[in-house]
Parts: sequence; structure tokens; C-alpha cells
Amino acid sequence: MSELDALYQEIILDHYKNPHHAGLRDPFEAEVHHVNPTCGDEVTLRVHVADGLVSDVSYDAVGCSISQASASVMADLVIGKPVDEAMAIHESFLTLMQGKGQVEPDEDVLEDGIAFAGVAKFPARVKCALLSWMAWKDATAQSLETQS
Amino acid sequence: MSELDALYQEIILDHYKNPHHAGLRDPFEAEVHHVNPTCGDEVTLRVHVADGLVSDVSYDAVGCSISQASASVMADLVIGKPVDEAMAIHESFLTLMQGKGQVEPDEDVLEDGIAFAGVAKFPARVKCALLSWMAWKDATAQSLETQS
Amino acid sequence: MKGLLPELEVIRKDFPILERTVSGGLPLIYLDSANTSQKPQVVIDAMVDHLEHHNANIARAMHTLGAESTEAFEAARDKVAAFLGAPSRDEVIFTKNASEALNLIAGTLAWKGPRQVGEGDEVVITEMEHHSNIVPWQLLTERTGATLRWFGLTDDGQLDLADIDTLVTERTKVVAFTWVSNMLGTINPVAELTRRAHEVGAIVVVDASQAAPQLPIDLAAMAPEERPDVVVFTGHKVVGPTGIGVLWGRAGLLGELPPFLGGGEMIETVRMERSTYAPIPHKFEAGTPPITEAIGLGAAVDYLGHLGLAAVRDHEHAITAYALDGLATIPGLRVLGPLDPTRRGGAISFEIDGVHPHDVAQVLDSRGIAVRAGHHCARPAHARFGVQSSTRMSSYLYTTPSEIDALVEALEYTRSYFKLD
Amino acid sequence: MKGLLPELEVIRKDFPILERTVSGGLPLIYLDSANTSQKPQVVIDAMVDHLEHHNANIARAMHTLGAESTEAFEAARDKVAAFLGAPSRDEVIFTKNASEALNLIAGTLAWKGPRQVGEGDEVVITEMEHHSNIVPWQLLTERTGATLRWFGLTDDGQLDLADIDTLVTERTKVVAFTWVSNMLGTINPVAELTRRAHEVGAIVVVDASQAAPQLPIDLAAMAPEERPDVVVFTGHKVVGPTGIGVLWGRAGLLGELPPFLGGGEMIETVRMERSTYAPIPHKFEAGTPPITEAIGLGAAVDYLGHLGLAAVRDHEHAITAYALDGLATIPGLRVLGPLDPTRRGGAISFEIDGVHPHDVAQVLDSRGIAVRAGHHCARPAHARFGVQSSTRMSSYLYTTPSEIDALVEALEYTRSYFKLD
Ligand SMILES: Cc1ncc(COP(=O)(O)O)c(C=O)c1O
Ligand SMILES: Cc1ncc(COP(=O)(O)O)c(C=O)c1O
Repeated sequence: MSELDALYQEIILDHYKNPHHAGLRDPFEAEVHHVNPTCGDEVTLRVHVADGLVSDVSYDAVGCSISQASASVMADLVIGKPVDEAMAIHESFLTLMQGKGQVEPDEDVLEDGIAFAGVAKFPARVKCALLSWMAWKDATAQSLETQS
Repeated sequence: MSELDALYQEIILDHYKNPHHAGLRDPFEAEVHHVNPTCGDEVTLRVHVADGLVSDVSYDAVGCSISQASASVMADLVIGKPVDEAMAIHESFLTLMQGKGQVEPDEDVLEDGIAFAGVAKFPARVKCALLSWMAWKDATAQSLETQS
Repeated sequence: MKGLLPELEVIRKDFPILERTVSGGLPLIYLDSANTSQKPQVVIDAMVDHLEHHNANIARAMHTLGAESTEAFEAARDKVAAFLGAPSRDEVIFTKNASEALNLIAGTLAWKGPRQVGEGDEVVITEMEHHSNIVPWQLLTERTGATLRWFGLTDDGQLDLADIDTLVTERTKVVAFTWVSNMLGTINPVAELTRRAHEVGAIVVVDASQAAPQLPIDLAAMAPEERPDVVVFTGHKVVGPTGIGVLWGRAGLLGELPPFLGGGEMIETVRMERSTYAPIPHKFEAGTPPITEAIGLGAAVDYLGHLGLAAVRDHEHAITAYALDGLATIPGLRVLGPLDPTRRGGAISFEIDGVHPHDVAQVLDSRGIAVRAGHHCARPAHARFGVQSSTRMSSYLYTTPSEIDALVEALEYTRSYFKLD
Repeated sequence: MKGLLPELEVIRKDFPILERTVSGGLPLIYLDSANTSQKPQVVIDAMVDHLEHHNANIARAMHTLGAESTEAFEAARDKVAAFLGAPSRDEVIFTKNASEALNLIAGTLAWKGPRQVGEGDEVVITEMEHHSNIVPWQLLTERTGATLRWFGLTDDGQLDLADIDTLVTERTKVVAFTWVSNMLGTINPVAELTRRAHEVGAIVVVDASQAAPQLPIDLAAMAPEERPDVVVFTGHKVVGPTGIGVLWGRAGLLGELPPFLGGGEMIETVRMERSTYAPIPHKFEAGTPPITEAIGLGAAVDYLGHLGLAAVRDHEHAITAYALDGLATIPGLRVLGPLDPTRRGGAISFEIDGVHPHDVAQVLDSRGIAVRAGHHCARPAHARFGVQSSTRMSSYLYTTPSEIDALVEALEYTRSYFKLD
């Protein structure tokens, strides 16, 4: 497989064309707006936490295939999970992205997220893949603060 | 003659040890203070112009042999001369200094000043040689303004 | 093709990086010159020669190396002055880049002096500026209570001068605009805008970061009322090194401005209580300047002067025209900015329906083609055209028609890669 | 001689300029390293390799060259962070020199924010500062109505700390001082001064321009109350290139400061009405940074790290001790500054009765020896010792004892040249 094909896995292009959980929804405790200053990609993202669970993640994102697909996969992975477990998934995705292509992804944890393994070899695209994940972490932290 | 000896001509060292016209005197129309920011050399200089003549130039200077000797030679050359002629001598000294060692000095005009021909080959020292001349020009221009 | 630089293949040999391959052996096709230009060997050699044989601090040093270094540094100032046709070489100030040069002006206008900007005053910029010609003016106006206003853009990417008389008024203290847009390619009417600004007593600051690489500039030849008060550009876009920029300013204006950065070299005398400052250019060059970089820039403008800026401009026009024709063949491709190649610079931003600019740039990169994707530090201009980002190709004096062919072919491939047909 | 760097002759081979001859064939004896240091081949090669093979703009570029360039630039930041033992690599800001770094702090303190300096506030500096650590504070205090105060000096060239409790009070917002004096060689008590300043809530700015080349620095290892808030140094004095300086600042403080220069790279989002800014380090790096220069600096601090800063310091001590002994043999020579070699840096300023420093430097230059004459950008310290200017010799890691012998001999010759015996 060429590096390009490794980057643009079918799974990524599918999520890009049909993003899951897109759009902004109520209820939510925190809404954040993150941008990638290099290219201007943006995401507005809301998190609803209830009873220690990530009950909902909704978002409105403008950006490239990698950043859009990443938001979709992220929402799939964390919605309905206990906050702790979702944070662990975030950690695991971050490790994959910062691994310069040397980290083996764990499909049991990352599911469709393993398709991003090829992105780690393109330093300029790592930020794209992480944009919505960082926004989610930020919003979740804020949600927890609101509640305490 | 070595370049060093060409720089430190006997005439220069004599003027350095026994500067002519040194000290600040009355009367004067203008007093200026010039510094060489690179090295901190300073000169305070007064000019008295009367009847179109440079009647007196007096100064208080701190600096290297070149800058001290130059002040002494300058005072010798311009005191008692018509302002126009003194300005022409100034021009001629300036041309010598900026000539990178390619300009032949005119002894009839510059008298002891020709000893500075060697300085023109040392770009860093040209500023030393010009310090008091520039101060004199400035003060003379101010004197003339005061009178008009 | 008419207008290309003669002996283009020989010129290309001057640029060592063009021998490079990328993406597993493909030749490099560098179409990102509006971002930064590549460097000819002669610029690199000038820097190396300085570092290996003449390195010393300038002005302050009294020894042989110091004299050599100072002479080389000041000779670079002369070369830059000649490159701009500057009325006086002392009006050429070395900064670290164009951004610092713009901040130097905007920053000093905040402080006491005959030009101080304050409440009730207005600064006028345009919607097509690079962030480096927006943010300094936002900081100035926010901090002083002045008002920031701007020219909008027409649909074909020109400045909308319809409101000029309501925008530029006696309240206007500064009019700042780019000579050539780094996103749209638009060439702005410098003489006309400057004349109008001068009528109301405003100072005119022109960002020539994209003009200096590709247009002949002759400040001394301009009518004084049409000559800007400040012109800035950046070394790395004119085949020179990073770490160096240029501010040319009218001596009278520079004399009126208070100091920008304080420190060594910019002083006359320092006492603990108070200091006095050196005349220009040194007044605005605090600390050890970018010496090696100035020397590299001197070699760079010499190199451009040797080719001839008029010839470089013609080359850019020819390549740009050829590229516009090629891009027009791609389905769903829209160019942002003027379409007449003779009235624009060599940066061409575009979007392709259905593929995000990042993804375009990525596919091109896999074919060895370097372009830029994003907002190119011109987010407001993108917003004006309703887009988040774009892909930009930018040619320079070393660009060949066959590189443009490769770009067009790669864009076709991109569309098919993303299954757009 | 004890303490010299092992294999000094091999080290000298790393510096191409040391092969040079001057003044008609004499070997160069470079004793002006406190002014600027010479560059090893590995630094020059790193810059050339970048220019010939990887040149591209950083961050903004999405292509292979852009990725390589960005990686090399950010790796340089990591290297500098390691060199300083910085608690976080994001606290390392690249500037154009030490002077800009000091102006960055002084300049931003003038504007709205939790640290803003205003009337009634005081800034404390010292009488031994380089002009670059005086003038920025004069500008800040003059412009904001704050008051500038300073530590005086003792006769043996130490800071006079007797008044510390009347100088550093609750009114004090900033205490700024040099770690090592570039004129007197004095090493100042950073920990003690910082602790006291922190007790009153002041921020501490340390000018490490002369310390970084010759002392091991480990910020993370300092006790937080003794760790300065800001430490700056300049690339060209640590065997790196011109055009680059470093500001390390505590993240918390840098977060509180408003932006310095506005433009590309330092933004988060730009709208015409208003912009938001990127987090550090980018917040303070407007425009295209000195990319090649950062890469050269990275190679430079790697080179120093490889020699070991402790070994460099020991070398400097050994050479300085030897030089002080040699200078003591010259009739009429007076050293300005501390005489204990283990408690000072390697810059030795002196005067010789009856010969002006310029004339000393000139005669030395005719013998191939490069020293500095003048006020070394420390005019107030000269005034304190009642002198207009001085001659300064400054050694570095490539200086040999026999070069010091040559200096001493040339000083004797100078005295006889001016007929002082
Ligand atoms: C103690 C000290 N501070 C600041 C500076 C200024 O460094 P730069 O000129 O590189 O800004 C120097 C050197 O000139 C110095 O010795
Ligand atoms: C039009 C324009 N202005 C200003 C700049 C800023 O130049 P620099 O990043 O070198 O400061 C650029 C390039 O980035 C530009 O294209």
C-alpha cells in the first residue's frame, strides 16, 4: 500500500463522506471552539456528561477529510462510555498520533480509529486528526467542572 | 613605513601630547557636544565667529590619539580663516578621510592635516579623526544662525 | 513560450535544492515560493564565506575582522538601497522579517511624538492583508483608543475603492496596504492610494513582501506625493535568507518616530537616568543585527538585479498566464482573485469542489509537488470569499512550464483519487 | 596547565576562521569572544545543509520540505530547552537577539494585563548592565510613569547589595540584572537576588548573554523561589549564528503578558475586528522566524553540550587566571573588575596609563590580535569607574595559553611604541 493510501484508508473516506453524530445538539454542559491556526480548520463541539458517562458529543466542523473523519470516529468511540474510559481512549489515540508511525494501534480500544495509524507518518496532518479530540477533552473537563 | 607607523605619524603623536587651543573659552556663539557612540569618545566644542572669520575654536575632548590630535590640527587650521575657506578645508579633510587611502592630500590646504592620510586606510578610525571636525561644522553653522 | 527567462535551465542550476528528490525519488516541483523562495548557491556561499573568514561583530569592533564585517554589512545596506531605488541609504533599516518591520511602525506610533496615534484617530487597512499587516494595527488601535477601518474587496478580488472618500479622511493617520496580495495575487494601485492618503496628511505604509520578489521598484523615481512613506519586505522571499527583513522609511518620518527596541547600537549616550539615540538607520537597529543574514540578502538582491527585475516579472507573467490556462481545464476548480495574468502577481489560490485544500496538497505532495493549503495568513480575505481555506500554487523565477503541466496533471489525478468523476 | 579543554588543538580545527591570517600574514589571535564568538564547521554545515536540501517555511507548509523544515526548527527548540534545562520546551521563544528578548518583556509590560507597570511602580536594574538591559527599562518607565532604580557597584566591581531592602520593595515590579557582566566579568548572585525579588512579588529577568556561553545552566534544578522568571541569551555568543536569540520564560508569566509583535504564526483566529492569539511559544513568534538560524543555534548548543559546559567553564577559568597573571606584569595596567578568576567570567577589561584603549587595540591589531576598545555597551559601568573607555580581552573555548602570551608581549610592545618607558 502506498503511503498515500495508508493515509486515506477507506474507513476515513467513509467517515468523511458520512460523518456520525454531526450537528450541534442539546443538552450539553460545555461548548468549545477549537481552531488549527495553521490552516484555519475549526470545530465547535458540545459535551453532555451524565452520571459519569459521556452521554452525548455533538459538533459542527469545517476541515479536511482527516479532521472530519476523526471527529466522526471520536464521537462513535466516546459516546456512552464512562468518562474515565473515554479519557483512556483519548490517551491511546494521542499516543498513536504522536508515535511517528512506530506505535501499533489496539483495535479493541480504538476500533475504526486504527485507520488513523497512517496519519502518524505525516506530521503536518497529526494536528488535523487531533483537532476534535482536543476539543472533546477540553469540553469534557469543563463539563465536569460545571457539575462539581 | 609600516601601516601602523603611517597611522601614528610623529605629527599626530606630537599634537596628541601637546594639543593646541585646548580648553573651553569665551566668547562663543555656539557650543556643541558630539560623541562617537561606538567607543564613547566625546568632544565639547565652542565656536566664535566674528566679521565672517572663525575667530576662535575652543574644546574639551576625551578620546584616542587620533581624535585628540585631529581636534588640535583642526583648530590650528580654521582659527583666523574666513568661514568659507574654513568650510573648504573641512571639505578637503572629509574627502581625504573618506578616500580609503586613495586620495592624495594637498599640503597647502591641510598643512599638518596631511599626517592623517594614513588614517583613511583604517575605516574604524575615520570616525575618530572626524569627530571634532563634525562638531566644528555643526557649531559653526549654529553660530552663523545665531547671528542672522 | 514568450517572456520566460532566457537560459532557464542554467538559472535552475544555481539552486541546489532543485536537484532534490522527494516522495521516494520524484523530482521536487516547488510551487510554494510566495511562502518562501529557494536560495541560489551564490547567497549560500556569501554567508559561508563570511562565517568562515570574516565573522566579527560590527561597528563596535576595532580590529581587522571587525572592519571587514562592518564593511560587508554596510555594503549590504547599499545593495538593498539600490534594489529599492531608495532616495538615501540611511533610510534602509534591517529588521528580522517583514512582520517586525510593520510592527516597528505600528508600535512606535503608540508613543509620544508628533505622529502619535490616539483616540479619534483612524487607521485604514484592507481586507486582503496578510495577518502581519492586520494584527499590528489592531494592537495599535486597541491600545490607543484609535479606530481601525478597512477597504473591502470586489468580487473579482480588487480593492473596493468606491468608499475611498468616506474611508480616508482628515481623521486618518495611517493607510497601510499590500502592494501585491499573497492570496489573491492582486496588484494594488499604490500611486493612487498614496496620493489620496497624502492629501489628508496620513502616512502610507506599503507591504511589499510579495512585490519585491517580482516587480521592479524604484522609489526615487516616484513622484513624492505618490511615494509611500514606508515600504517593507522580507529577505526569505527574495532568494535571501531567513532572519532578515527590510524597512525603508522616509528619513523625515523616521526622525519623528520614537525608538522601537532599546539597546546596544541604537544609542548615542547612555546614562542611568536617561539616554539619547543615534540617527537613522542605527536608531532602529538595537542589538547585534542579523549580520550574516544581511550579507546573504545583499548577495540575493545582487542576484536578482543581475537577472533584471523586469525580466523576472515577465517570467512570472508568462508562467502565471500558462498556469491560469491550465487550471481552467480542471472541472470544479475556482480561482480566487483576478484572472488577467498581466495585472496580478504569481500566487494563485484556488478551490476544487469536493476536495478539501489539505487533501489536494497531500496528494500533490505524494507526486513531488509542493503547494500551500490553508488560509495563507489571510483569513479575512478567505472569509470575504466564503471559504475556510484554499490551495495556493506560487511560481518564481526558477519555475518551468513543464512544472505547471505536472501540477495540472496531478490535480486531475487528485480528482480521480477522491472519486470525483 | 590544569583545567584546559583536552585536545584543544583538535577543537581549534573545528573553527575554520582560526586558520586565517591578518595584518600581512600573522596568525589571527581572536580575543573578542564576548563581543561575538567564532563558529565551528558543524554549525555552518547544519545551516548549509538546511539551505541546500530542506529549505521551506515552517508550520504553514503542508509538503515534504515544509515538514522537514518544521521538524528541524522545532528540534532546535528542544535542543535549546535541554541546554537551559528548561522546565518546558514551550517556554523557549526564539527572538532575533538578546536585545529583542529583553525588549519583549519590557515592551509587553507597558500594556494592559495583570503585570502592567504604571505610575508608582518601580523597576530595579544595576549599574553594570549592558545597554540592552538598560534602555528597554528606561523606555518602559518613561512611557508608563514608573520609576527606574538601580543597584550601584562596589570598588571591586561587585553589585552593592547593602541597600537591597530599600531598593527592592513592594513597589518593585521587575528586577532585571545580568548573570555575568560583559565588562567587569563579575558573576552575580542570581539565587539570592531572585529570592529577594520573589519575596516582594517582583518578576526577575536575567540577562544570560555572557553566562550562557561559559556556565552550565540548569533551570529545572533551581529551587522555584530562586529560579528567575525570564532568562535571555543570544545565539552569536554561544558559537551560533547571528539573527537569533532566546527568551526562556516561566509559562505562567508568559501567559499573563499581552502579545509583543503581531502577525502570522502568533495568531489563533484573525477577523478584521479582532484577533485571538496562539499559546506559547508561538504567541511571541510573529512572522517567519529565523529558521536557518534556529537550526544553526541547535547545532551550536549541541556542540557545546558535547564538550560539556563544566569543561568549558574550567577552560575559561584556567585561561582567565593565566591572563590575569600576565596582565599584572604590565606596568601601569589596571584591571576593572574582580581579580579572583574563579569568581568571574572570561571578559577582562583594563586600562593602561598613558595609552588610550583605541590606540592599544590598534597596535594589537597590527600584531594580529583582536580585542575590543570602547565602552562595550556598558557606559554607566565605565562612568562608575571614572573611565571613558577600556580595552577588553575575552577568551573562549578555543583560546590557548600561548595566545595570552602573545597578548602580554604585544601590550609590552604597545607601551614601548608609545614611548612609555
Ligand atoms: C551582557 C550582554 N547583554 C546583552 C547583549 C546584547 O546581545 P545582542 O547584541 O546579541 O542583542 C550583550 C552582547 O552584546 C551582552 O554582552
Ligand atoms: C504579503 C505579505 N506580508 C507579510 C508577510 C510576512 O513576512 P514574514 O513572515 O517574513 O515576516 C508575508 C509572508 O509571509 C506576505 O506574503
